[in-house]
Amino acid sequence: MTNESIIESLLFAAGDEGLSAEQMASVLDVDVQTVRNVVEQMAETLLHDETRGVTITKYGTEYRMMTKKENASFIQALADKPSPKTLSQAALETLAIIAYNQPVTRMEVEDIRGVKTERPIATLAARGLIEEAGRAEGAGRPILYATTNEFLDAFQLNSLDDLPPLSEGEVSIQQEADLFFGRFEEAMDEMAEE
Amino acid sequence: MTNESIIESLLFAAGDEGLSAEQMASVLDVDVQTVRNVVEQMAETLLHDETRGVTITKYGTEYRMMTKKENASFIQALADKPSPKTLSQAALETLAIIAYNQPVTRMEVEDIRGVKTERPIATLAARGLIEEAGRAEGAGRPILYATTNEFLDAFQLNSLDDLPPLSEGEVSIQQEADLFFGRFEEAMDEMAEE
Amino acid sequence: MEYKVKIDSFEGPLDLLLHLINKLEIDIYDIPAAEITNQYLLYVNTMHQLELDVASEYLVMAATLIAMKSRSLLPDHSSDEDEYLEEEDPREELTRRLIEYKKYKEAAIKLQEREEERTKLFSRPPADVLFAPSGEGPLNVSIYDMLGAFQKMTRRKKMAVPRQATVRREEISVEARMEVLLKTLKEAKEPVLFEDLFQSNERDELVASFLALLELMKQNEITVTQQGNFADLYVISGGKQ
Repeated sequence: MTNESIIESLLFAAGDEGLSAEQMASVLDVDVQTVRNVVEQMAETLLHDETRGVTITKYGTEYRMMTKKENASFIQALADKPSPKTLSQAALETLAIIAYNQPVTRMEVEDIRGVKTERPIATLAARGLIEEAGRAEGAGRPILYATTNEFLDAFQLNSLDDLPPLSEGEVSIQQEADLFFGRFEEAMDEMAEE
Repeated sequence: MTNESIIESLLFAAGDEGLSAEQMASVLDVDVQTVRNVVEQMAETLLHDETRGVTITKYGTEYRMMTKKENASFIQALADKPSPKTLSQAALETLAIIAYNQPVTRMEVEDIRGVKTERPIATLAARGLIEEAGRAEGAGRPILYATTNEFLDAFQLNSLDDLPPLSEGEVSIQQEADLFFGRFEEAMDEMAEE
Repeated sequence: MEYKVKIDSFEGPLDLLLHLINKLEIDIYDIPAAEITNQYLLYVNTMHQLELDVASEYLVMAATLIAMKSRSLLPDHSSDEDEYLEEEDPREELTRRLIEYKKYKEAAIKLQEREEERTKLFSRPPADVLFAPSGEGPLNVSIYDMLGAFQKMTRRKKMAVPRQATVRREEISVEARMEVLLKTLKEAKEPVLFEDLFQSNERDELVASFLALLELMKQNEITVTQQGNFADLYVISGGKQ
């Protein structure tokens, strides 16, 4: 694949946080100046290509991929349409993080999701699924969020203990099993010889 | 701006939530078939353009922008966490039986596997790959399980119709062969008579 | 206790039987009752001897196999057709179950391939502005929707920010890099270009190498020379005279 292709993949997957030329250079195995040149060239091309809907802009040291501002009205129009699902994925993700980590601050949720989370939190609060649960220690004393009884109701849970565990640690059991597999067959062969 | 440009903006903004052709059509103010045609054309072009790093894939009714699989190693190299654990053999077997027979009870799954299946079912539910889908008739009214949209996503399926066909085992091949030889002999006989 | 998990690597008695059928290279449609029963019992006995926790399913199957074997040793009553038709041949029943199970075992392998392919695709989080409140009406979501959304999120990648690299550098010890670098420089008879000492792309290794060079300079083990401003740096083993 070309450097352009890889850079597009990286910037796309990086989300709103963007990536520095140094970060991209480290995985592309080219020098930083080359990355800068390619990215600036890509940004230039994107700007003038009428069939493209994204641009690359630089904030501080980070390059970010964003939608073209000419298309903002269409995204707004999409935002104004109610989601066909009763809760959007953004809201469900946010809810999952709060449910499994409560009480938790918005910053912590955003850290896990890697994206701004004001709106999903407002949505969830408006629906009565989450509520403020005091304030965290430390700078700014940010609001802590927790799920409500309505949350338990909506998801048909008796209590938070009913939340299914998120990880089962299957891989390590599998590995242990594989490790033992060899020994077991050896023992079998020895017995068969007797 | 062109439809391509706007669609790229919309799909970019939607991220892994994805968008249906209907959602895009309502924003673009064109009919759904036009959107489908443009999106499929874009997907085709992206696939073959070596300078591009993203593709458009479809799962269920949603189109979604994703990075190209050829670039996976570069993204992994920059990412701060390993990919989520893949499923154990037990979980995959259980999932296969549920996927091809849904809705299905745990008993039916255990009948086929010949082994207890509580744990794999719990794992699959915790991963959001299966869900309860009502209860079966009859004694004890056992829970029925079915696969979810997340299942389609996790295994890159447009719909359940996309599941790779189950091999019918050697039985049917044998039967087909018998059928073929039967016909073959008939044809031979006919030819001999002429 | 550790052995308990071993049984998990056979997904039950049917899986074990399929394994034996493969190993013995026998025909699934014409299972030799005596041989397969002996092999199977050997496994189950070994499990016992190794103090494995043999699940009851294995014992049920053992009983079935023993019944099958003893039947095969009995005189052939097939001339008495009425009686013969009354009970199903346990071998046929077993074959049927094995074929049915094998079908899904193969499907599981195909699913696994798809699952692996999927891990190579990444997307980005949906923009904050999208998918705002969906209005009134009862909430029609389940815990599975939430778990599904959570899984989607775990598949996304968060790119490592540079500052995390400095935390990780401890994984590659500076001491180890010092040894390697000193050896390289001693073996090279002439000065080595500074850049050539940084072969890795791993950020933590680069950092470790750099710290190692600084430490070696401090200990007067190596000397770094430069002809003028912005000229190339050369490194040579041995301290300053």
